[in-house]
Amino acid sequence: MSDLQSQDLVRRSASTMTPPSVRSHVEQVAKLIDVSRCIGCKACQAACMEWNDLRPEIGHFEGSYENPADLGPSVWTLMKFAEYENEQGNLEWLIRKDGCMHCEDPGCLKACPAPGAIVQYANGIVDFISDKCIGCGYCVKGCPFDIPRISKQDHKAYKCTLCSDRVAVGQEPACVKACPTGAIMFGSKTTMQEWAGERIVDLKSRGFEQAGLYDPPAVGGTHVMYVLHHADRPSLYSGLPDHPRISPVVEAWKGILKPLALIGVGLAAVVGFFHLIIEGPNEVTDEDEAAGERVLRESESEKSP
Amino acid sequence: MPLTRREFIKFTGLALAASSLGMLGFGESGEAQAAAVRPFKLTRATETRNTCTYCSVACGILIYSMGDRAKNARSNIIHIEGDPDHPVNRGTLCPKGSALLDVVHAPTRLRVPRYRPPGGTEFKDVSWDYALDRIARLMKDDRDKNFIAKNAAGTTVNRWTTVGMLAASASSSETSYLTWKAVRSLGMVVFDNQARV
Amino acid sequence: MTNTWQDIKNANVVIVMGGNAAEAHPCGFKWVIEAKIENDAKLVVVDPRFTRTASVADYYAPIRPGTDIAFLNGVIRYLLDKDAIQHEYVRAYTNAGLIVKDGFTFQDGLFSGYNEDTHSYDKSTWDYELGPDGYAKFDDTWQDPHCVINLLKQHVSRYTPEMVSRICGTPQDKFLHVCELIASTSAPDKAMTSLFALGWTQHSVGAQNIRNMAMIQLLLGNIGVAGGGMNALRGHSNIQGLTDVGLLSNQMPGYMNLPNDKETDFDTYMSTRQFKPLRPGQISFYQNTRKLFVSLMKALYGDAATQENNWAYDWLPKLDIPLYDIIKAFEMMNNGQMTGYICQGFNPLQAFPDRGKIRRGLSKLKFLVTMDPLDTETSRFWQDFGPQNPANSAEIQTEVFQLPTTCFAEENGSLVNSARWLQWHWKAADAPGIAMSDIWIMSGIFHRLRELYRKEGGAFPDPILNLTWKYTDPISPDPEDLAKEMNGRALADLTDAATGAVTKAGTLLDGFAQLRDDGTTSSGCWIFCGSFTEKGNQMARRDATDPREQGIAPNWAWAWPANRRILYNRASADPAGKPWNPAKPVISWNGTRWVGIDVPDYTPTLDPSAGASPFIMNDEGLGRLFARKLMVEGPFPEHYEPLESPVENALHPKVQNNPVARVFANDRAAFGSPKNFPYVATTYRLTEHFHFWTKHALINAILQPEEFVEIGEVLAKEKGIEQGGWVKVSSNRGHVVCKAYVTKRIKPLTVDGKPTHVIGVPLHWGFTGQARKGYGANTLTPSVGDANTQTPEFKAFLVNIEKTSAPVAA
Amino acid sequence: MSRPKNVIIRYSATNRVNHWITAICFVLLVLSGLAMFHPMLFFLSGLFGGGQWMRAAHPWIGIVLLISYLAMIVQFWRENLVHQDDIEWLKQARFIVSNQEERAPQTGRNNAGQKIVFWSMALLIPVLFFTGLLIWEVYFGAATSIPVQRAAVLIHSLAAIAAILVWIVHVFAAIWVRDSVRAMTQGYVTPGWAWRHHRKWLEELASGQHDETNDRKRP
Repeated sequence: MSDLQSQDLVRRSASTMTPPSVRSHVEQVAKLIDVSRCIGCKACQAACMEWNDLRPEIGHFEGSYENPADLGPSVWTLMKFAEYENEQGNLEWLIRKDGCMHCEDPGCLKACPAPGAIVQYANGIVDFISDKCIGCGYCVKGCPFDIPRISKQDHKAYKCTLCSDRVAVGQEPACVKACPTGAIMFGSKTTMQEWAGERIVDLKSRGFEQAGLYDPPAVGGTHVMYVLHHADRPSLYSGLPDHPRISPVVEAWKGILKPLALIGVGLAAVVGFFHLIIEGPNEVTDEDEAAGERVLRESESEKSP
Repeated sequence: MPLTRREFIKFTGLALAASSLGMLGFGESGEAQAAAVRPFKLTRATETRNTCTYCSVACGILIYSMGDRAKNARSNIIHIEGDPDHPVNRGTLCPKGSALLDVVHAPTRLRVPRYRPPGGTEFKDVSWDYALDRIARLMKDDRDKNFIAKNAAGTTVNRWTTVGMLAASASSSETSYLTWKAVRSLGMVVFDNQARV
Repeated sequence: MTNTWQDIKNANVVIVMGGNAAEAHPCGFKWVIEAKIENDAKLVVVDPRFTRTASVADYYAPIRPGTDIAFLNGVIRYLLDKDAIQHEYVRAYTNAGLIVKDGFTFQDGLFSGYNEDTHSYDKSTWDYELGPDGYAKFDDTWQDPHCVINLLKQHVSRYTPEMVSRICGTPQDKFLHVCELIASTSAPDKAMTSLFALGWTQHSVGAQNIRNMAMIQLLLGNIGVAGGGMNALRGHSNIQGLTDVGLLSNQMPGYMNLPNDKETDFDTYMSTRQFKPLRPGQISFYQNTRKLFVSLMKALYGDAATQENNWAYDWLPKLDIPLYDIIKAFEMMNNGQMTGYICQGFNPLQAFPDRGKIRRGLSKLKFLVTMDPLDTETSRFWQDFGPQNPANSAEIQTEVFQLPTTCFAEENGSLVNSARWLQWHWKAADAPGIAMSDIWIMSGIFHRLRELYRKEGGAFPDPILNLTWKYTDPISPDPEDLAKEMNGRALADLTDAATGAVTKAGTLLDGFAQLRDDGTTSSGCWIFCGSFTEKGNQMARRDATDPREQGIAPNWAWAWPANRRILYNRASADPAGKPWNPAKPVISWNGTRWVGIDVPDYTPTLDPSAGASPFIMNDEGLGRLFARKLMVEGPFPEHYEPLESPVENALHPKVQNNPVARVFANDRAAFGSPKNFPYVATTYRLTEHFHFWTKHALINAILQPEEFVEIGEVLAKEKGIEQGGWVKVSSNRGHVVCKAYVTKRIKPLTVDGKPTHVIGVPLHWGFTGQARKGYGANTLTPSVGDANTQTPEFKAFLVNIEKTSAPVAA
Repeated sequence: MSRPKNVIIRYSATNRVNHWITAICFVLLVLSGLAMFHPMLFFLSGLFGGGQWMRAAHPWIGIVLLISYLAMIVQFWRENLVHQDDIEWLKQARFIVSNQEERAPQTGRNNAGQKIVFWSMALLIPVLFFTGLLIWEVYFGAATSIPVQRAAVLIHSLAAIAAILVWIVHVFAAIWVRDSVRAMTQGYVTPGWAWRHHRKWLEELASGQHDETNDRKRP
């Protein structure tokens, strides 16, 4: 894991040049959330707040164990609880830790207009560089998982950093370390995928035929993955997207529209410029002037008594 | 102008290439890398091994404090996390343990002895000597008045039932031993702890 | 806990009943998950609510609060019926074959010897038939109708699956499936662990709940083995330690009892405690009691405790009643029988039943002292906080001292965890303000009292003046000094009878085997003897090496007794000394001595052929399916309804409740009837909070900010209660106004043919700290305790619920 | 440059102030919008004191633009009403482009091109405003769902590009048709300019149709 100390960027928001990518032999990291081991104790939430010095406001009881009520600029991870009655009529309490998925192809980064405000390190972590954030909220629209939140205090976007500060010095994220039941694991992405495989075998042996790994390919896979008992229906878990992808609308906006628009605008300007060069200005001639004066004079004289 | 799909891709590709080239002068990637990651906050913090104060899983914890215990530095606890060497918790902590920092620094931590007189509506700060002198006086007066040396049958029973004590549940065994000694030497029997709740 | 936290991973079945390990002990619960993953274990949860533990269980069965005995006796019936017991274990290691006295009977809910007037039993028939040799009679063939196993069979025969379902509301198929899973561990190489906590203790039959499961574990051969045991998950970080050191009304350090009025002299006291073996060849540890007692008295009174004054026996207080527990204390307060009360790190206004009674009691005191790091409700009981604590300060004449103490991070010392490990911790920072340690404060009070007695004289000053206080810093003794005193020292040169080795006077002892009854040794807490030796502080050891990774870690810290990690581990091997489960042996006989990964709970060189049974703390050496006289309500557990119950006792309507429960008249008057309070309520903790402490911690207040109750969807619909809406929950003692959590996790149970609704009442809210103000669950709870231990019946009582609006702030 | 002797007032002072408020807002919005639209142009955020200031200012400028443009609509809507002539003019637009304006149909106060610019902006600016509100994070970030905001941001961008194209045509035409800029800076045109570009308008003026508006000014 010593390679994790290298935090070279592989992607950088609003940047048209290739980031330095020679040191590419960095192990990809991943956090694996095994929902079948999670007891919803919120240790991850507490550890996240403690390590990252976050203290959202004290809320109210709102008819669920979910507290605070939503992710927020200072709520980077949140346990979500869903009471689900299965086909046999038995209750399953599906508890999921929500937070940034650290997509391989991050929609937030794609949408971000501020150069370098969102970066992806070579190890896969997607991080918000608050100093460069302009608070436009485009990341919110770019994210397929509804994760980033904009602070009303400083108008900057915030989300889980996967404890990039800890990972940078060779430690696991705070939530991972705290998790009492090992429902959150951390390691190289391949190790996590292998471990998930073992877990899925175990779950299948316990009657969860549809157990599987949630590593959605449409966003290039994620660096936060879930083991789900019902991988065929991720939305059972408090609305985890069944088929997450960067919205085609965002793709269009941040993809084809950008160059087309610039070209269009540039072309219009160029055409105008060359038109002027070729055709010359549309000028008033002396004849025009004379004709104009004449018209005025005639009307003047008509009106004169 | 109708474009075929092929031409379209070529067209946008060229545009992208052009815009990339155009951007060369404005690159700031190096700077971003340097500024990106928050500095690790525990680099030279002092680490103290302790045990979580809550339940009796007794998770090992590492307390990180500012200051290296030099004469002029007053330690201040800045972070608490699990002790990875501990055979039970292996570095993990529950939501209470993960938030230990906030109980250490709770705004409702008591800092000064306080006293409320009979019928009073407020606490007032008092000195330790005032508080302990007064407590000792009250205890002695009551013990001298209500101590039962012998019962009706004439058996020596040496019992004091009018002042009682509830002992802690998170204080150390050493504290509890000293408490036991002091309390029993007075003959106090209304003496219990939190084992039941 | 008989076993360690990590040892849970060796289980094949984990049953969580009478507790909610995932929520209350998440970090210990990891070993349950580990058992599932590494040992293919099945997790079974039996609970009135679908808890966080249930969320990861392989099987969940609901149960009505307060009916665990019916369920467990039903399990025993199933095991005996299907012959799913570990025969060799039961035959050799339990009292199944011992013959009970002829007069012992059980009829209509009562055992022989009941006295209606005193609500107590004459227990003389609750014992073994003794032969002329003084040994207990037994029948190895189990033919005698009066041998324990046959009496047990007869006793549980009434607990058919139909009856269990009728009482508990557990559907029969679910009950039988649980039985099946439990029965699977009767194989010698399979183990089940029982994890429980206050879900079993906080009942009027709490101790019997636990005994009932212990009996099942004995029948299955699951005591003493890896992955087995009875594992009480203690609540607080050092509640085990405080119990070990005897901070209970009738206790002394190391589980010795205070004398009572009838034990007029030292020899009478000793005569009932040095148990003689009841079986030939048996060893009985408590024959050493005199050594332990004398060593304690030498630690307390030093040179002043002499042979001549019976080691200062008379300086100990004697008890006139069995317990001066907290319920009794508050009864005395309410009756004006108490002057002062000291609450050290304890918040009874929040923690004890019938909050109104607690408040009234405190108001009648002359003085109240609280010692706590936090601003507790108890210390402010006299202050008006609106509907959550209405008080008229001017009328309350109690003087209150609120003393600020250090917390865990600000002191050295040891804590004893649930698995009996003594772990040392170190100070990280100074306390805020001028807060001081409990040691300093207690010393300060004691010195002032001693000084007053020295100057003024007064009532019986001898024990006060003669108490040892030989600490380097008498003002604030070092925890290390105190730990050494508890460990014990040689007071004279000691020569070991067997080896001839000499222990010099003044040296720290290595173990309790060195203790003597002639005044040449001292030990403040004999079970801690060996924790701080000449080799250093054993509690501070940090070697996590774990042989075979079996969850013992013998060199991490130190466990009492004698650094033993699994109690009764002799029972992990068969009578010949071969492990029942060869894959996970604990100890075994190698021909000359007992060897293994743990310290043997047995004489290390005692040959198996000597015939001594494993349970050496019992005088017959056997695990007790029949409890003899040790339980107040009978040698077998019997289902009695909670004091407040919605139904009649289906087994014996005439004996509805625990017949020997101690109920004060005022408290009985405050019980409610099912007519007015038709719903069963149960209180519990949430994982986000620790009692009433973490509401002072901002993060925890954020994670669970406000008081609520949990109700099922059916009841919510009936009462028109909305999700998150305000409700008023009332018992005959008070009411709580809070939010409602309408959930699928609580379903109505069919009890005796009628639908029965359960309301869950989390207990964390009060009126100080960071979280929102709340009324507190103990506003509702009845003031009645378990008949043996007086643990309050927090888990089953009656309430009503109705829709309401938000409380008006004062 | 001294003012010619015989001029015609084309835009009143109110007209001109209104136009230039609109223009300045539009330019600022284009600059800040483009900075947020394409990374190549993010450097433009420097003109606003950095990205945060730019992000904060953009919507407020947008509000000013909307109000300002509404005022322009009030002033100019009547003269931009489309007539049959305009279609004819558009058909002959090639003569305009190739500087043979004399071969194209005569126009009134505004030609069809100008009307297109006017009405395009009248459509685009409200679209930009409303989609802009939906993505105004500070006040309306939580008001609509994310898919709605996504659509809004795409429409906002498309509309902005369209507006920029219209604006380029407008600016180009102003530069290309000499002395048009002066009409909007100093307010007047020469009779020859009017003869050449808006002959019908000139004739209308001459015939006194606009007397009540006092468009004609005699030295």
